[in-house]
This record gives sequence, C-alpha cells and structure tokens, in this order.
Amino acid sequence: MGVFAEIIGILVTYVLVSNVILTQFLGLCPFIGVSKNSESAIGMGFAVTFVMTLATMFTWMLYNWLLVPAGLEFLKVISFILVIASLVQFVEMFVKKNSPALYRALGIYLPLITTNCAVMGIALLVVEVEKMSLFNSVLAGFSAGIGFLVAILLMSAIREQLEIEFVPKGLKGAPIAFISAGLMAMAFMAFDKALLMNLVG
Amino acid sequence: MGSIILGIFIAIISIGLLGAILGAVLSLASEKLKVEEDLRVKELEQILPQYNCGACGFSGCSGYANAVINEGEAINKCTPGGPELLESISKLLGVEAGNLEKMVAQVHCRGGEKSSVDQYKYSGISDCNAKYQLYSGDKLCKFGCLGDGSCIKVCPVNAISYDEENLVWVDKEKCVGCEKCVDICPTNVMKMIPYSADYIVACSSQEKGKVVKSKCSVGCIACSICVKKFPEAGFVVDKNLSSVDYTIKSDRAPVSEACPVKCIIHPYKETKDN
Amino acid sequence: MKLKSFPKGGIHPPHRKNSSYSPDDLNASLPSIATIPLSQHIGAPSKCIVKVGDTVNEEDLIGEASGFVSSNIHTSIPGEVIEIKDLFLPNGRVCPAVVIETKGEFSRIGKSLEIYPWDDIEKEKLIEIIKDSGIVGLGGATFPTHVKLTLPEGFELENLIINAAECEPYLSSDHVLMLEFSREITTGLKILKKILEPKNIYVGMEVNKKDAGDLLTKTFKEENLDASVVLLKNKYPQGAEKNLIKAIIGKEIPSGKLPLSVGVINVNVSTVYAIYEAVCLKRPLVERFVTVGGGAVKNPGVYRVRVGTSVRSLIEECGGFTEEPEKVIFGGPMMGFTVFDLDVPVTKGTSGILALTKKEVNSARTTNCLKCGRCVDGCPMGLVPSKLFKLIDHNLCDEAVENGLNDCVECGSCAYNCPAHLFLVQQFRAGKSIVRRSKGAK
Amino acid sequence: MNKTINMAIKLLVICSAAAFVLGVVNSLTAPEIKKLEEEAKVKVLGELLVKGKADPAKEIFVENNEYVSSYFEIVDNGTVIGDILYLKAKGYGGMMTLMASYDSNGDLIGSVLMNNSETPGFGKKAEKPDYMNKFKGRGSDSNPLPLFKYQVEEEIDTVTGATITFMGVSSALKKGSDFVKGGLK
Amino acid sequence: MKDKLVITSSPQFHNGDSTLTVMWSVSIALLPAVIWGVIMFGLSALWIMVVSVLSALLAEYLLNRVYNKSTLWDGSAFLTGLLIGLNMPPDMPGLAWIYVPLGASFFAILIVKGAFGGLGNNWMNPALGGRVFVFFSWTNHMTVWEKPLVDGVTGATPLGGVKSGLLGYSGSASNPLDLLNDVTNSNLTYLDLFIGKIGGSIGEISALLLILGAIFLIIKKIIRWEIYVPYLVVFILLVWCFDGNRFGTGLFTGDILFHLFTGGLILGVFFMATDMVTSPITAKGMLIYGAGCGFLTFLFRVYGANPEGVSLAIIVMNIIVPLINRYTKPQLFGHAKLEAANE
Amino acid sequence: MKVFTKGVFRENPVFAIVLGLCPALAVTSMVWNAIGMGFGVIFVLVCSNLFISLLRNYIPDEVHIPAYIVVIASFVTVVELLMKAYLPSLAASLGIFIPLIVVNCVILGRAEAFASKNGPLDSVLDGLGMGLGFTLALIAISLVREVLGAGQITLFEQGETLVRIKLGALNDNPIRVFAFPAGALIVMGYFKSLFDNIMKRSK
Ligand SMILES: Cc1cc2nc3c(=O)[nH]c(=O)nc-3n(C[C@H](O)[C@H](O)[C@H](O)COP(=O)(O)O)c2cc1C
Ligand SMILES: Cc1cc2nc3c(=O)[nH]c(=O)nc-3n(C[C@H](O)[C@H](O)[C@H](O)COP(=O)(O)O)c2cc1C
Ligand SMILES: Cc1cc2nc3c(=O)[nH]c(=O)nc-3n(C[C@H](O)[C@H](O)[C@H](O)COP(=O)(O)O)c2cc1C
Ligand SMILES: Cc1cc2nc3c(=O)[nH]c(=O)nc-3n(C[C@H](O)[C@H](O)[C@H](O)CO)c2cc1C
Ligand code: SF4
Ligand code: SF4
Ligand code: SF4
Ligand code: SF4
Ligand code: FES
Repeated sequence: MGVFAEIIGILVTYVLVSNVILTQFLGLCPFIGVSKNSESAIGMGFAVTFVMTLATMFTWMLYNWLLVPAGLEFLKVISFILVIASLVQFVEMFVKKNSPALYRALGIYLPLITTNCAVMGIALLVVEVEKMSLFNSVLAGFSAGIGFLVAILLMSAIREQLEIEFVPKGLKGAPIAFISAGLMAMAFMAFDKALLMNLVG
Repeated sequence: MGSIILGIFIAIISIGLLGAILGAVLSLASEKLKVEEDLRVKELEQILPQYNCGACGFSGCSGYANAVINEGEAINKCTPGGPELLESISKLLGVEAGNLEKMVAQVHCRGGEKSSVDQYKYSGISDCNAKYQLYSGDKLCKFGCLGDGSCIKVCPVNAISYDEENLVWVDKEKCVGCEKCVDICPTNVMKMIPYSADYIVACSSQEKGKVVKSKCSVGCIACSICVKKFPEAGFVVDKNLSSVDYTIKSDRAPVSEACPVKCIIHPYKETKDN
Repeated sequence: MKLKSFPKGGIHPPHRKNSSYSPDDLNASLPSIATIPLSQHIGAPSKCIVKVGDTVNEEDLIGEASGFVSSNIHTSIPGEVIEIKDLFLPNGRVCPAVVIETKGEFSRIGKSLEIYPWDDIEKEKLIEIIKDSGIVGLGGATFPTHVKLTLPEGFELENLIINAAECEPYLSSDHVLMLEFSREITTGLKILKKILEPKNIYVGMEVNKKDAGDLLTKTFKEENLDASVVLLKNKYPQGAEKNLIKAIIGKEIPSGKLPLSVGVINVNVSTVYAIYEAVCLKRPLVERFVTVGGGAVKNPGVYRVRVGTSVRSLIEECGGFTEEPEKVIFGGPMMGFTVFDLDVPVTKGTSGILALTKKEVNSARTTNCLKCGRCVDGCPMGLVPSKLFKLIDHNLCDEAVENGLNDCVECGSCAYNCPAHLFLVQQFRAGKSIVRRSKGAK
Repeated sequence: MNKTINMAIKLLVICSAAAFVLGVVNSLTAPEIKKLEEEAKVKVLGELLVKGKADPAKEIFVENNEYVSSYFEIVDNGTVIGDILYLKAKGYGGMMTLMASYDSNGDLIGSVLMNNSETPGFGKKAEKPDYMNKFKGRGSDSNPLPLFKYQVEEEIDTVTGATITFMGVSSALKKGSDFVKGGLK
Repeated sequence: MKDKLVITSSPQFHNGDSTLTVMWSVSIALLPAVIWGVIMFGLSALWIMVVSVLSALLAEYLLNRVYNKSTLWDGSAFLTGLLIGLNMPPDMPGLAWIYVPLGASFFAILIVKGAFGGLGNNWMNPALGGRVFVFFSWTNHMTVWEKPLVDGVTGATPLGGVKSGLLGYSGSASNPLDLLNDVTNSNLTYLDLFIGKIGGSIGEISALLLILGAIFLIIKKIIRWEIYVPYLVVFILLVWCFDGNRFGTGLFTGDILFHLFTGGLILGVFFMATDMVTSPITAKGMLIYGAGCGFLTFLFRVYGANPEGVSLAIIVMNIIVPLINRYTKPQLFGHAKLEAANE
Repeated sequence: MKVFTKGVFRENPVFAIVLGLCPALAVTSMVWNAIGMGFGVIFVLVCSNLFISLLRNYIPDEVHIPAYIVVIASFVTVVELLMKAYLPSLAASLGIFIPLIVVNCVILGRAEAFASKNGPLDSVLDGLGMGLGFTLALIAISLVREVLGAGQITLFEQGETLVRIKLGALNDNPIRVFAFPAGALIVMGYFKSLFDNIMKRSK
C-alpha cells in the first residue's frame, strides 16, 4: 500500500467517514446558517476548504516547529487562533485587492470563517490527536474542507427542495434543517471505519 | 522553580513576538491592500450585532450591510438584532416610516355560505386564483370573495383568517399594510382602508340592486339610504355601490343600523383561530 | 414505414373516436333560436351592429371586427334579433351575444351550389375575402386567420403545414371533414398556396386517420397539387402546433416565438375548408363540424352545426342522455372546457361537445405530489410540472416563470397521468394569470 | 510606519501579558496532569503483571508482523518469565491497540484494550476488565484462546452486538500467544 | 338532469391511476413474500408485521389529528409499516418484538415522513429510515437470526455468516456459498437461496416470490426500469469484478447468484429503491440514482462492517436525490436554440 | 436585570441566535458533560467580558479583534488546563471542544457587541446571562439525549464518584441513535421548533 492508498484513505476519511459536520460536529453554525440556497452554500464551501487547507499548514508548522521544541504546547489555543484569525483577515484583504471577482464569490464568506470551529477543530485534531505529518495534515485539512463542501451542498439542495414542499408551519426553516441534517448523519453512519480499512488497508 | 520561570519567560517571548509580528503584518497589509469602501456600509456594519450568524441570509453582518446599502435590501432581516436594532438602522439610514396614517387591508364582501348563491359545482384546487380561472369563481356574484384564502397564504404576518362563515377576515391589529393580499386577490375584493376606519361597506358588487338581490342576501343594493338619510356621514354611491369617504369623520353607527341589507359593518370582529 | 412524431413527452390516452357517419345525415337540424356571441376569437371582441328588433338575413354581418386582430361575425340563421345579453362563454369569458329567432328564408338550402372562380383574384383580395368572411382558426385557438396569412413584407415562406392531427380523444370532426370534402380541401389549399407561396405543403395527421390520408393523397394527385400527407404516431398532443412542426420538419419553435420564426405557417384543416367556402361559395363562417360524443350521449356522431345552436338542442338531436353526465365539455377531453349550462351555443371554435359519465371522468381525491415523474415524462415541452405546481403554490410565480411556466401549452398531458390527481393545468393557468396581473401592475 | 509599530507593540504587550498568565497557570497544573498520567500507566501494568517487573524502556520493535508491533520482557528475580506485547487489531471503528502479557508458555496473564474508537455500549465494553478476564489464563494448546464468541461462556451479556470487536480482540490475542510460543519470531 | 354540472379545469379525464391504487398495488405485490415469511418463521413473524403495520397506522392517525388531514388509508402508511415489518428479523427476545417494530414505524412516519409534511414531501425513504434507526439503536436485537422452520439450515443470514466467517476463517472455500456452508455446517444450494429457505429478515428471503411481485408492478407500470435496471447492472458488474478478491480467486470471479439472492437485494431493488417519492423525478436522474444505489450496495456489503448494504445504500442515495433533481432538469422545448442564439 | 435575563431566554445563544451549535450538540450525550461545558463557557464569558470592558478604553481600535481574541483564548486555555488537572475524565470526554470554546461565536460576539461598549458590572451580568442561557440549553438537550439514548441521567462523574440515575428498562435497551450525532441533530430540530413557537406565543 503506497502513498496513493494513504492519500485516498485520508480523503475518504475526512470526506465521508469522519465528515466534519455529520460525524464530528464541527462547523455546524455556518452549515445551518448558510445552506438556505445553493449558491452561497457552494461559496462558503470553497472558502472553508481554502482557509482550512492553509490554516492546517500554518498551525502545523507553528506547533511542530515552535511550540513543541519550546515545550509550549499549552499555548496552542492562543497561538492557533491568532494565526487563523490573521490568516483569514489577510486572505480577505488579499483577495479583495487582487481579484474582486473572486472576492465577490468567496471573500464575503471569509469573515464567517474565523468563528467556524471546523477550521480550528481540524487544526487541533491533526496535530494533537492524530499527530500527522505535515503533508498528511495539509491533505486532511483540504479533505475536511471538501467534506464540509459536500455536506453543505447536499444540505442546500435538500433545503431548496423543502422550501417548496408543504413542511408543517412549526417546523419550517431551521428546525427542519436540523432534522434533515440528523437524517443525513444517520445515513452517513453507513460509512464506517471498517469500510475504509477494508478498502485501503 | 528556575525552570518554571524560564518556561514562562519563553512563553512570553514567543507569543509576544508572534503577536507583534502578526500585528505588524496585518497593519502593513491593511495599508498596502486598502480598498476604498462605502462609509455607510462600514457604519451600518458597526451597529449590526457582529454575530456573523448568517440569519439574514447573507454572508455575515458585512454582507448584509452591503446588501442594505447597495442593493436596497430590506432593513428588517437581522433577527438577532431585534426591534432596537431596526430602530437604530432606520435612524442611521433615515428611512422613516413617515407620518401617513397606517393603512390596513379588509375584505369588502360578506357573502358567505349562507348568504350567497352558487353558480356551479366546483371541483379543483382550493385557491382563489385557480378557481377564478373557471367562470370567475363558483359564486353567482362575480365581485365577491371566493373564500379560498389565497390572501391567507401570502400574508407575511398571518393577519388573515377565516371567520365563522368561512369567509376570510383581516385582523387590523396584525396587518402591516404590505398589500400583498390586495395584489393576489383575483376579484379585487380585498381593499385598503385607513387603520382608523370605523365602518366599511362590505360589498363590491357593481351590479344593479335587483341583480345583486338575486345573487346574495347581504350585497349592497345601492338603495342610497346611506347617502340620502345621512348626508353628513360621508357615504357615496357610485356604479351601484356605496362606499365610505374616510376623510369625513362622523358617527356612522345609525347608518349601519339603517342599511336594509346590513352590509355596512365594523371592519373588526372576532375570527376563528386557525 | 417509420412514423414521425415529436421526440419528447406525450401520452397515450384511449382514442374513443367514433368516425362512422352517414353523408346524408351530416347536417344538424337548424336551430329555431340562435345565440351568437360577439367574441368567438382571440383578440378584440367584435362591435355589435344590430339592435333588438332588427331583422337579419342569413349570413348577414352582425358584428364588425374592431381592429386588425379581430374578426367579423355573421348570423347563421335569418330572423329577428330578440335580445342582446351577456353570456358566459365556455372559456370563462363574458361577452355580449345576439339572440336571433328564425324568421324568413334560408338562402342556400335546396338551391344548387354555385362555385365562383377565384383564379383571377389577387392575393390581397383573397385575404380580404377571408377577413370579411370572419374566418378564424378552427383548430381551437380561434386566431383570426387573415392575420396569420398576412406575411411580413418580402418574407418567403418555407413550409405550410396543415394540422389534421386531431389528437384529442373522442373528436373526429376533422376526420369526417377530410373523408367527405377532400376535393374542397384541395381547392382551399390551392387558394392558400396562392396567398402564401410556400415551398412545401404538408398535411400532418395521426395514423389512425390513414384512410383520410390516402384519400387526400389521391385527390392531391388528381388535382395536381404538390402537397404531401405526413402520417404521424398516435400520440397526444401530436396536433399542438409546436409538436406538429417539430414532428414534421424537425425544427423547434423558440420559446415565445411564432411558427413563422422557423419559416412555417400552420393552419387547421377545417380552417382550410372554411377558406374554400368563403372564396368559392362566398359563404362566411357560420357553420362548422362538431363531434358530439361521450358515454352519456345516446347516439354520438359528427354533425355540421350552425354557430349559435344550443348544446341542449344538439344533444336532443343525438337522442338525449343515456345517463346523467358528470361533465359536459366543449372541445376535447384534454383541452376542453366544462360548462354548467346546456343553453350555451356552439361557436366557431367548438370542435366537440362531450357528455362524459362519472366512469369516463375517473376523478379521485387529490393527494400530495408523489414525485413519480409521470408528469415530467408526459410533458411535451420539457417542463417539470410537479415543481411548477409547488412553486406556484408557494407564490413563487416568478421562479415558476424562470422554470418555463410560460412555455406550458396547457395540453394536460401531465395532469392526465398524475396519480395524485393534482390539478396541474389549473394551477398553471392561475400562475400565468398572477404573472400577467403583476406585469400589468408594473 | 509609526502606526504599524504602535500596533505591533500594543499586541506585543497584550500577548505577553496573556502568555505570562498562562505560563503561571501551566506551571501550577502541569505537575497535576503529569501525576495523572503516571497513575494511569501504573494501573495498566497492574493488570498486566501478576508478578515480576517490566521495563518499557527496553521495548523491542517487531517488523513485518500483522499483529505484533513491539514487546518487552517481564523479569522476575533476574529471569525472564514472560513478555508484554503491543498488539494491533482490527475493530469496528478502525485499528485498535492492545497490551497483553503472556507467560513463556503463551498463556495469557492479562490484557488491556488501549487506543480504540469502538462504539460506547458495544465494542467499548472491551475496555472493561471483566471482558478481558474471559481470556485470562488461556493460550496453551490444551486450553486455547477462544476465537469465536460461542467459545466464551456467558457471551450474551458482554459481547452481544459486537462481534467485530470480539473477533479483532480474540484473533490478536491468539496471534500474540502464537508469537510468544513461536519464540518471539 | 342534475341541477348543477361539475366544473373543472382541463384535462377533463384521467387515466384512472391514483395514489391509492399505486400504494395498495405495491402492498398486494408484497403479499407472497409476507405469506412466505410467516410460513418459514411462524407466527412470531406475523406478530412483528402486525405490530409494525398497526403502529404505522397509529402514527399516521396521530399526524392526521394534529394537522387535520385524512390520509390514514391512502395506503402509504400501511405500505411503510408493511415494509418495516418485512425488514425485521423474524424473532426478537423479550418485548423487543413489540418495541423494535413500533419504534421503527413511529420514527418512519412521525419523523422521516411526518415532520416534512407527510406523503410526498419526505426526502428519505421512511421505511428504511425507520429500519436504520432501530438497527443503530438496538443493534443487538436487529442482528439475531432465527432458523427457518421448514428445512431449516442456518441461523445466520447468509451475508452475516460470510462476513463473520471471513474474519477468522482459515479453510479452503473459494466462494461465498461454500464458505457459508463450511462455517455454519450446512449444505445450502443456490436454489435454496432463490426460493428462500434461508435466514434473514422476514420478507427478504424469497427472491422468487419478490420477483413475482415485482413483475406485477412492472406490468402495472408502477416501478420504473430506469431505477432497477441500472441498480442491478452496476451491482452485478461490481460483484463479478471484485468480490472474488475476498476469496482469493482474483478479478472477474465474483459469485453473482449468491449476491443477487441474499441480503434483501431484490426487496430493496424492486420495492424500496423504486419509491417514487424518494427517487429522482426525471428519467436521467433515475439512472444516476439507480447506478449509485448499485455501487453503494456493493461497497457497503463487501467492504462495510455491517453485513447489510441495501438499506444504507438507498438512504445515502436519498440524500443526493435533491441534488440530482437540480442538475437533471429536462431540456425545455424551444430553449436550446434560444440560448445558442443569445450567445 | 434585563441585561441578565435576555441572554437566558429571548436571546438564548443556542435556540434563538442558533450559534455555538457544535458544542451544544457534540457534548450533550451526557448531562454531566453539558454541565461541565456550560461552566467552562460561563467562566470564559464572564472573565473575558469583564476584562474587555475594563480594557476597552486602552485597546486601540485597529487591533481590537486580535486583542479580544487573545484575552478570550487565554481564559479558554486556563479552563482547559484546570479541567485537565482536576477533572480529567470530563476533560477527556469534552475533548477538543474545550479549546474550541475560543471560536464559539457567542463569546466574541458578546465582546464586540456588549462588553466593548458597556461598563464592567453590566458586562459581567451579560456574560453570566448568556453563559447561563447557553448552559441551560445544553442541559435541556442533554437531558433528552441521555434519557433516550442511554436510559440514564449522569449528574457527576469523576474517578470513582458517580452520580447517575438509571432508568430501568430504558437503560437496558436505550434508543442509542439519540446518543449519536444523528439523534443530537434531530433533538435540536425539535427543540428549536418548540422554542420558536413559545417565543411566538409570548410575543
Ligand atoms: C397574440 C397572438 C398573436 C399572434 N400573431 C400571429 C402572427 O402574427 N402571425 C401568425 O402567423 N400567427 C400568429 N398567431 C397565431 C399563432 O401562431 C398560433 O397559431 C395560435 O396561437 C394558435 O396556436 P395553438 O392553438 O397551437 O395555441 C398569434 C397568436 C396570438 C395569441
Ligand atoms: C395541446 C394542443 C393540442 C392541439 N391539438 C390540435 C389538433 O389536434 N388539431 C388541430 O387542428 N389543432 C390542434 N391544436 C391547435 C394548434 O396548435 C394550432 O393552433 C392550430 O393547428 C392552428 O391552426 P388554426 O389557426 O387554423 O386553428 C392543438 C393545440 C394544443 C395546444
Ligand atoms: C452504531 C453501531 C455501532 C457499532 N459498534 C460496534 C462495535 O463497537 N464493535 C463491534 O464489534 N460491532 C459494532 N457494531 C456492528 C454491529 O453490531 C454488527 O452487526 C455486529 O457486530 C454483529 O454481530 P452480532 O452477531 O454479535 O450481533 C456496531 C453497529 C452499529 C450500528
Ligand atoms: C414502488 C413503490 C415503492 C415504495 N417503497 C417504499 C419504501 O421503500 N418505503 C416506504 O416507506 N414507502 C414506500 N412506498 C410508499 C410511499 O411512497 C412512501 O410511504 C412515501 O415515501 C411517503 O412519503 C413505496 C411506494 C411505491 C409506489
Ligand atoms: S379576499 Fe380575495 S384572495 Fe382572499 S379569499 Fe377572498 S377572493 Fe380569495
Ligand atoms: S397581506 Fe399585508 S396588507 Fe394583507 S392583511 Fe396581510 S399584512 Fe395586511
Ligand atoms: S400542460 Fe403544460 S406542463 Fe402539463 S404537460 Fe402540457 S405543456 Fe407540460
Ligand atoms: S405526475 Fe403528479 S404525482 Fe407524479 S410527479 Fe407529477 S405532479 Fe407529482
Ligand atoms: S460552534 Fe459555531 S461553527 Fe461550531
């Protein structure tokens, strides 16, 4: 089983098996908040993917090259959040300046991402719990972002459809979105770890 | 002990440095990458709650602020902000409610199941616009309320409900005067009246009195008693139909009493809750 | 031979056609009282030019076209105007109607036919005659034919397509007409050919009318008319203009455009016959073929009926009802309108009168949409009716328009198959009316 | 530029203050956390050892074995009386790690389920001592380790609904026993 | 003459199908399987189905009361209850035979279907939602398999037997059937699998009778080939290509027959994946959906931890249906040219 | 007083504003976890609100966000370290959701919207109210989930000390889905609906 299998493994893990939203409970606020229509859902999904990839990279370097050697693991929260917040702000400014079109498509979702716990959550997960290599961490960050994208895209399609169904009044809007997400999560239990193990070893 | 102090020292240095570097980079970047922005957007953004929750349907508070200023989005989309916020936004943007009297909608027809005559047996969607496609509705009178509640469906504040005769009725306390019901109503029986209106002529038929009588027992027969007997009360009969001139303030209770078909009524009453 | 058809959608309702007839018995009896509405066409209603008490001769003008897209109206019987009253037409519109009681002579009955030569008449004059004769499209839309025949300056017409599809179940008026009057139709086509100068002429019909097709082919050959009969699959709505054109020449009329945009003019075969009568017999449009049918009618058949004859008398002529009908329909069962009053008159656009029994109607309680997709399969216009239905239900008419609401031809294929028995077409009509109204407001 | 420096300095001050506070808190809590970790280790060893001592520092890593990743010896009075093995096993929620101690005959002395992501209520039951007790003392040819559920008494209470975890644990323990019996090869 | 004729909008007649006839036809088509289940497993199976159907109807009745509707007998709740019953193991310990089907039916009708507005509005298959819910909730009850009464051969379901068999297996069987017979000490034949002399859920065991029911539905034009054909084709192809790997026989040696006749595949393919409410609305969409179901069934069944794959595969595909619907709209008549012209 | 109560009910962070969802759903399979999480959040909210309102006049506007974040992150770290040292099993079951308090939008939101504009006393009250609202919401969700999903109510758990009410038959065969993410989301959906309806009535 070579590198290829490992890459596939990480991708499948973070997109399906440990989907940030449907199994890990990370990033639910934007998932519920921005899934009303598909356009913004897709925009949010890509923005999250982008930031998550960069954030895992920077925080990994910070953690393994600075905090661990200096014995300062306890400062991870404060330093990670600083890095992520600055990163988001920097990216926002950069995109705004250099590509107004991209900014219109993605940038407007960026401010929401600082407080999206999926970004920070994945960053913590890969360095602290999973203890992955740099490459794998970045890949995991990227895959988790794609997992977010997939979940929010599916959700937005369901919600757009529900918009014109005859959902009972009391359950319209956020409640039915939660229930739908619950049913989605139940179905996603089909993607168990054993499946992954049997597939890619 | 020494090692602890050393540890704390290292911590201070590294995080302090990290903070300083990031601060410097960001502030440099913000100058280098500055983009001119509409000041009003910034201002509006400041008074929004900054939850960036997306409840408004936009990408965070700044997205919403932008939409309000540049795309004329309604200012009441931020639910977390509540009424206080609404007030401060309207102050900021100078969108005043104005001091015109509030208008509310009301149905000008009382021809319910018992009082009006049917023309045919309808089978189809329970919706006024759909029913209207077939000979303008199943009532013999073509001016009346069809009672299928298209207006109920569009009213954003649930101000419309059925009364005990299964005709719709607007609760003027809830109505915010958006006129959506007026737009959707195919027979134009839903009309706007001032909030303070005390009586309405609950009929819209422009047919001759005799014809009206054959179709509905509570229709306005244009007998003109309201005009002739009470010249001060502000009633006008035009096109076989009486109506009220609300600019005239007067006691209209006796007129209501005198109306032979009793179609001059209060625009407020109890409705079934449903 | 592989039959042509439109590629997408369409349904197969039972035909239930009955085209047996006896040529001698074709004429319905003349009405003693004729109620003639002053709006029997698309466009501005005609202006009434008679008043109560006036005496009129058969085929006299009683309503004058009030604009270019409008049509003349003639009386179908001689007599006295006894009333002018408002009338509900089957399509739901209210219009004034002239009521005439028979008095005096019928000008044509019992007299030998005189056929007027038309070879020397110019194009413009021919259109003028058609206009004066009050001819409107008899395929259902009742669009004034002279308007259709007035081509833009310098336009060279590619195809003239004659619609003889008659895809609606029960109806066989066009079929009988073609069997009985193939020669007259051929002449009518020649007149049209002179007016329009098309490169090709096609007559499209469903294969269940093959006998009429063979007869027409033969007649065309005998009369030296270069026109071809195209047999089409039995599939509803083969006769809808857009589908017919797609089936025959393979071109799609762009959304919101007229057939002219693909170089086609499409005329119904009865209209062609009416043109023949107007030009060669100098007879305005006061009579048409009507199918009387449905399970509740004792002796169904096809009759030649004077405009203004009431349904009641027509049904009595067919032996009355065998059982109480659930519905009485003007037109075919797919596109026709129900009426609540048997005194409504036959008009120029009335292709059939059907009295259906409860069993034929097959109505059932509506349920929620099952998303079964049968409506999508049936829709010839590529719409997703179930979605449109819900959009309109949620007052999202603008979104419905984006999803093609205005492309719906109201053929009813969707609702016919819908297991939820949703009133899809009615909803679409309501939606369109809301859209029209809000556009008008803006 | 002045502004930049100004901002940098202010952030520097805030960050330093924060770091200072955290450093102090950390220095107070760190020993406590360390103590807890130690306790946990002692507890594991307690379940794995009946007598003798083990020095995890002398861990020997095993290459190319599907089940055993490393082991170290149990020494009693200077003689090696058995081994503690780190085992890999396939569970319902992915790979699991076990620690198992065997005497030199391959009989199981004790075992503990370490890292795993089994489901609470199902596979997680295997973390409990009485689950592992079912395997204790077995391993020799006359008293083999159970491989299927029906080979364990009272299986219904403990292992119902978690066959996969059970199969993972049991086959790993068996392979461990074989490994010891095969002379640690 | 009646005083008033009925006025409706066109079309004025109808082909006669209705929700009612569709739903009850499916129930009728399932009847042979129901009877077979009772024959094979005895009355306990019957009681379980009675509980699931009654509780589904009860749940529907409650919803009707709350939302003021009358959909109790439109056949949909009955059918959902019946399918849940057919998806239950034939015997459950203690009171589980009551609360498991009851829980499944309630979850199915009240939450999966009712919360979305009842028939037609749900995006997930209610019966499968209910089944998966109880499967994950009470896995211990849902994975206990009783022996069939007649010619009983094996306790475990074939798929479950193979799956747990493979874990510790060291014998020489090179196909699933041999392995199953080896592990469970029985001698099943493919015919047994086909007729249904095996363990499993009440209604899934007899491929033969289910196929008969399916043919009835195909004739009545209720289920669509656009779903079941791609489902079967993709699944069979994948099994044929890859399933042999598990038995060390290499590519293109998978045992198609074994996989076709076991594990509720036929029930799922013809009766559950074809649920019109939760499948795409256009033919193109249905093809994608069917193929996806086939792929996921293969994936879950062969590689997943749970022996069963069909129900999970279908509800996972249900999630994607709205997205499929969005991207498989038919081409509007007269618009292709319009768009081209505008460009 | 209004400052305090509005966070508990009318502006409840979880049910009204629908923020802070991840912890609200992730840690609510046990009542004790919900309590622990809730207290963590209350601590951070109160302390950071207090500090920020004290410092509000000294923090330059350009860097207020990073500055606030640093303050918040510090308190979060304090909570994390204390919990690991003294309540290790709670810390283990809350896992990464303790450090993630830092990105809980409620906290930064309150700092921005309230503490930076109000005096220390009001800010503390506001933080207390919001935190309590958050905690109550978590406890409500966790009660339903633990009862249904595990058939028990765990009020305290540390080492050998365990305060747990077992609910007979339900405890033997709980409806386990409610302990999984799926159940959490469904329960949340119904809570939200219930809350919305109560709010509508009370208006
Ligand atoms: C408002 C309107 C304008 C029309 N204008 C023309 C026209 O200028 N030329 C023409 O050939 N047909 C015209 N038509 C007729 C249409 O091409 C078509 O024959 C008619 O709508 C009936 O078709 P249908 O029964 O398939 O709906 C017009 C129709 C309408 C409704
Ligand atoms: C669904 C549908 C079905 C139609 N079926 C026929 C038909 O069978 N025969 C026919 O002549 N016209 C039919 N029409 C009307 C034609 O589209 C078109 O209006 C007519 O052929 C034009 O000819 P006319 O103007 O001479 O009536 C149908 C229209 C629609 C929308
Ligand atoms: C939510 C869920 C969690 C599960 N967790 C485990 C587990 O931790 N360990 C395990 O072996 N099997 C687990 N399973 C797998 C099933 O219990 C599997 O069907 C079972 O192992 C079959 O074995 P049985 O014959 O003992 O019932 C889980 C299944 C579900 C649905
Ligand atoms: C062919 C067909 C298959 C069906 N399959 C299911 C099913 O698998 N599960 C179910 O709950 N209902 C099924 N139904 C019934 C119905 O569609 C279902 O209750 C709806 O999903 C409820 O909205 C089926 C109906 C038909 C016509
Ligand atoms: S007022 Fe108009 S829209 Fe409302 S029920 Fe009456 S007819 Fe319908
Ligand atoms: S729709 Fe608008 S105008 Fe009509 S009743 Fe409701 S709030 Fe009033
Ligand atoms: S009525 Fe409209 S939507 Fe229905 S099939 Fe015909 S064209 Fe399509
Ligand atoms: S045919 Fe009827 S039930 Fe089927 S999808 Fe269309 S509207 Fe829905
Ligand atoms: S708490 Fe809001 S995204 Fe996680």
